[in-house]
Amino acid sequence: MSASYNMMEMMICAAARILEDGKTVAVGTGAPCAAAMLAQKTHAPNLVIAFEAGGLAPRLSQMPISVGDSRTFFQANSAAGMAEMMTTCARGMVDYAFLGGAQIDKYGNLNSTSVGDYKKPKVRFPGSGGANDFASLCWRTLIMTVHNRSRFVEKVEFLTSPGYLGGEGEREEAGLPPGTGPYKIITDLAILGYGEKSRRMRLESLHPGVSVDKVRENTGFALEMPEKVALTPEPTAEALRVLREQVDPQRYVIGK
Amino acid sequence: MSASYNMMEMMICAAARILEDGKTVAVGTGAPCAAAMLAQKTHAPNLVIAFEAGGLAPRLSQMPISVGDSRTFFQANSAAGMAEMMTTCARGMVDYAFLGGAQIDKYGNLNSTSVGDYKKPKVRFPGSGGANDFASLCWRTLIMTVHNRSRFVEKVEFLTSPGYLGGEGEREEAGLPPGTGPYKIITDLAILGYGEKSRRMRLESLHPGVSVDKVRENTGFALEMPEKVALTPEPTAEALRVLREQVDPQRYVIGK
Amino acid sequence: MHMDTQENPRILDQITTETPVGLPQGEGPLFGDPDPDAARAFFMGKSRSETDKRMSAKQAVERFITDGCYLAIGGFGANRIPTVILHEILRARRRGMAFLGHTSTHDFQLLCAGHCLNRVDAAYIVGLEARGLSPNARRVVQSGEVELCEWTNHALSVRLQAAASGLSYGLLRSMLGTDTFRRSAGKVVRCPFTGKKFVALPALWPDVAVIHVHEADVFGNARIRGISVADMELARAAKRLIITAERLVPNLEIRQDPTRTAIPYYLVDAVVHAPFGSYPGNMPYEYFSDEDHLMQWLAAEKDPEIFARFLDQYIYQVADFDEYLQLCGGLGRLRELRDQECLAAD
Amino acid sequence: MHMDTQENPRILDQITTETPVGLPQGEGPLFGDPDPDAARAFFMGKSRSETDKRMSAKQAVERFITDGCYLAIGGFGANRIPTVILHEILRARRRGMAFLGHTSTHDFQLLCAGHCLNRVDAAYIVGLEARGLSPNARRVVQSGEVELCEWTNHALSVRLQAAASGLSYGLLRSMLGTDTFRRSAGKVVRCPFTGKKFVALPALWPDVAVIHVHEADVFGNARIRGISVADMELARAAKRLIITAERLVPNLEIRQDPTRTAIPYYLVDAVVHAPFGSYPGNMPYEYFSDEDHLMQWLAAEKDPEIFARFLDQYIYQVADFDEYLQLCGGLGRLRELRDQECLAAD
Repeated sequence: MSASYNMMEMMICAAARILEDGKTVAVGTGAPCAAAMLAQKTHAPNLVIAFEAGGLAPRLSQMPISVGDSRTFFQANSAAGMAEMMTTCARGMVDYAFLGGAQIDKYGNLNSTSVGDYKKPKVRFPGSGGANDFASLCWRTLIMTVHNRSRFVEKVEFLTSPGYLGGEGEREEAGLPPGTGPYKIITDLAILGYGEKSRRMRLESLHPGVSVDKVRENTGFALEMPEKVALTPEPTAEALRVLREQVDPQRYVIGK
Repeated sequence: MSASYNMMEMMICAAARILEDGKTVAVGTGAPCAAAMLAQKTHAPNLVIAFEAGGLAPRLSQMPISVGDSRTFFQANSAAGMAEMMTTCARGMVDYAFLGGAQIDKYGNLNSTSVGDYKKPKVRFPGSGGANDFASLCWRTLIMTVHNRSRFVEKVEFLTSPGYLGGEGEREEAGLPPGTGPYKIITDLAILGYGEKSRRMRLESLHPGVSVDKVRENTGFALEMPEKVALTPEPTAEALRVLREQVDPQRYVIGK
Repeated sequence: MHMDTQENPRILDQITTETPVGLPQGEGPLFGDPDPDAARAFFMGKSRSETDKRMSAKQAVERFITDGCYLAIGGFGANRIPTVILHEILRARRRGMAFLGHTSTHDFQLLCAGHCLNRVDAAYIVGLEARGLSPNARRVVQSGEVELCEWTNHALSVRLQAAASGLSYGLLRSMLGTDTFRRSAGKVVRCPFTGKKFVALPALWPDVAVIHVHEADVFGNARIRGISVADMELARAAKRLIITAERLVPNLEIRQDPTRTAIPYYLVDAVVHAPFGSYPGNMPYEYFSDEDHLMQWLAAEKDPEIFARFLDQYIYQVADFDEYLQLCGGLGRLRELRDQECLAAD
Repeated sequence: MHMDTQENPRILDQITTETPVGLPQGEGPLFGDPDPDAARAFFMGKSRSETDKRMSAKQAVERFITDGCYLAIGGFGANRIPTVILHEILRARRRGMAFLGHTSTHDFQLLCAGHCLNRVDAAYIVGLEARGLSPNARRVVQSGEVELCEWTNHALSVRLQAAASGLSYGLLRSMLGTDTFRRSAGKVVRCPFTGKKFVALPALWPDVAVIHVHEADVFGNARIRGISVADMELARAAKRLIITAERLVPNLEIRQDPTRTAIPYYLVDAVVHAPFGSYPGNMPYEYFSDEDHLMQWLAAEKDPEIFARFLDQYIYQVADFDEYLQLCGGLGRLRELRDQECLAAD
């Protein structure tokens, strides 16, 4: 890995590239928000950023601390409510959503609720919040996460937000809108997608200096492999400049 | 009948007396609105007037022409939407609603949709509008109408808005909220109510100078009779003064 | 689903209390498809970009309002209605449209005058509230020219709300037990928690809606002052949305008070700058209804021949809405209506 | 019903496509009665009069927030929350309450600090968004002290919306197929029009809600600037409603722009004049969150003994919220937070 950027910068730039111009993206705080802001300030000026508590298309001059703080609707086109945002997702008007979780499994299912016995958990996490809603209703869900065996597990201990559930057809069978589901995972090692039929997690590209073995070592289940593993492009100088100068000048997310 | 007031004034004053202080009433245009305004300006200063299109507690300085015109929310406490008003009724927060119709039957069911074959009607009226919603969801429905055989019919040709449907228990059986239903009818001849068990229309008081026979002649079904028929009180001088000077100075409703 | 059926076998043994067998259903026709996935497929392709959507009323009608489409009009009765677009629909001789008749008065009167409709979801039609009933609209409806399905005002707002929420149905606690229900396309269902009955109402996604507002920017972000009636739901349920606005404002003004945005731009397909666009209707805080002109309509409608000439004079032989305003008294009359509205209670 | 069964026998022969037999149900506990008629009976007796409802935070808690009641807090996370009331709840040593946990952060942190809760409808608890997780709230939840039922944020807003609409349930298209559903009290139903599956959610009528607003009059008419989150639904679903307001305004000001009334007075039981009442939270357009003080909370929570002293110092041995504000830096600190909020992007 080049010394000219750190891994968080790499991940944010990689995530930003996925977001197309003229699309809508629901984001949380931190790295996903930075990725959306970066995309907007580079190749996707018409990317519409939405926050679950009601802020739509704000002028993000500072990183929000909460998805409902006043920065999420600073000079926004609309400051409505949570139902407004979630029903906009339900109508099929939100293209991308960024999600996170303590665990992710091979079908992209996420656990952000608890580990251990549900009624007396070893660790309690916040729960769904709006994540299950986004994962159910937005067209494509994206994940940014560090890559290790405690996160990438064979089966999540609590299925908080739906990935492809048990595989092909299960989302539709459960009643979720067709054509939706997990799309990409951006980790500190690689970018991963999903097999079109199997709906199982699949390696797509390795970050510079990362081996397939290293990804396998850090994944708690067998990954599908493409015929040829690509190399994740490095951040461009321009992307890094915008990220550092305009998106996160305080280096809250990209680190100091 | 005394020459000192006309029948519309009599009806409006009688209707106003029914409305208690501190209650909510959903009104339309014309006489019901005048009755509510009169009550508010006399014995019921805390009567809350609501309009189905969204106006709540306006300062009614002029008679509305439409239940959605700007007078219905002039200096109101709230100018929201139709769903806001109707769901307020559904939550049990609206005590009275005034309704009308081309036909009313012995159970207080109303027809404001059509006469003759439904698909090619002899006369088409507007339909429910919000009337069915009010009749279903407000605690007590009130009617002001002229009294004749073409209006007071054995069975309405189209049941637009629910009275007691087919009698005792039928509202509840249909799924309507318990404790709701028709309450009083103020006509140009009398005030009528409903038998507590039979749910059938029942004479309560005769306007001055009107006989029981006259009411029977103008009613297309057998009315229940109380043990003793009361006399509708005449409008007080004060009520007439307020009605003429403050409620309807242009005499739109009470006539010229 | 794997988790529920395999890991929790007890779930299969339970039966919810929702037992629709034998519950009443309406007999009315269902105009339009309540499938939220068909709607989602449409909305997936709808632009989310901030582009300048200004066009004339004529262009908006040509581009978005087609023969046979399902049309919905915002506002209530003759209040805050986009008359400016309705006249263009008549001039464009649109035919065979379906219509959302939720307290429609002058809008319905106009569309009946143009014989534009053949299907109507009716809550309130042919009436003009305190002004009486439209003789021509009654002739049209009584002739059987238009197929009807009955609803209530609240039912139609719930149908729009269901669509706006991405659902295929919504719930209502009125209509039960009446002919209004019987002639609707609703179905009685039971609550799985309480066993209580409600009417299930099919979601309604109009092909195109037209909403008149006080202010909009060129992208379509719009503000409404006073009652919003069912326009919040309608704007979100409609596949295409035409905004007609008394005034255009800069986007920055919208952004400086985003709480006031009633309709966000991404719902909007066309922005028509239309001062006095609701005339002869009432535009709250702007101008009162022209009761004299509305009475002329009522009088003219009594005789079909006189009415045909009236329509020629005021609509068909008129180039655009500005010319209509001029015919009706122009700026002088509009100033009077403005005074009537804005000095109301002083 | 006479009309449907006698006059239209064909209706009885039809079976709707709504067939809930064998559909999944959640296993979670249901806190509260979704019966709209029980709620209607309550609301029938609620005052509709314009009376002066001002009282202190202490009085509002004493009068309306009881041991064991179902409590809901407006705002989102640490944004626009009524901290002023939450502190009084702790000082009043309320116990055994149920709580609506829709993205609750500092509010949940406070109620866990006071051990006030034993039942929680959880969508987002124990977390503090970008600030981390509350060690004490986690201890409380992980100990089993609180019984949980799982939901999503949208699910809770739909449950409130159902109650606000006088229904016993609402519909949702998320949660399907997940453990979030399995640990909820929802039930899968099918649409009678399309056969599609939705989650039926029981209506939620909190016993009491507290919502912090920008402006209110003494009757309770209230305005909110910026996002309303789920407060429109919550205000209408709650049986009792306490409004805490940055500023009181004359009723005439409300009446001069009734479009801006988010919460009409008849929903409201108490009005508490509480400038900076959301501190250390963020009040949009007024003051930013006090991140330093929120970090003090996080640090103190790590050690239960230190945390007990921290609570004594900042809450239990404090007379009222003004004294707390003073302890946290008083007007000087508040002025900084105000600058941080209002000069944000300049």
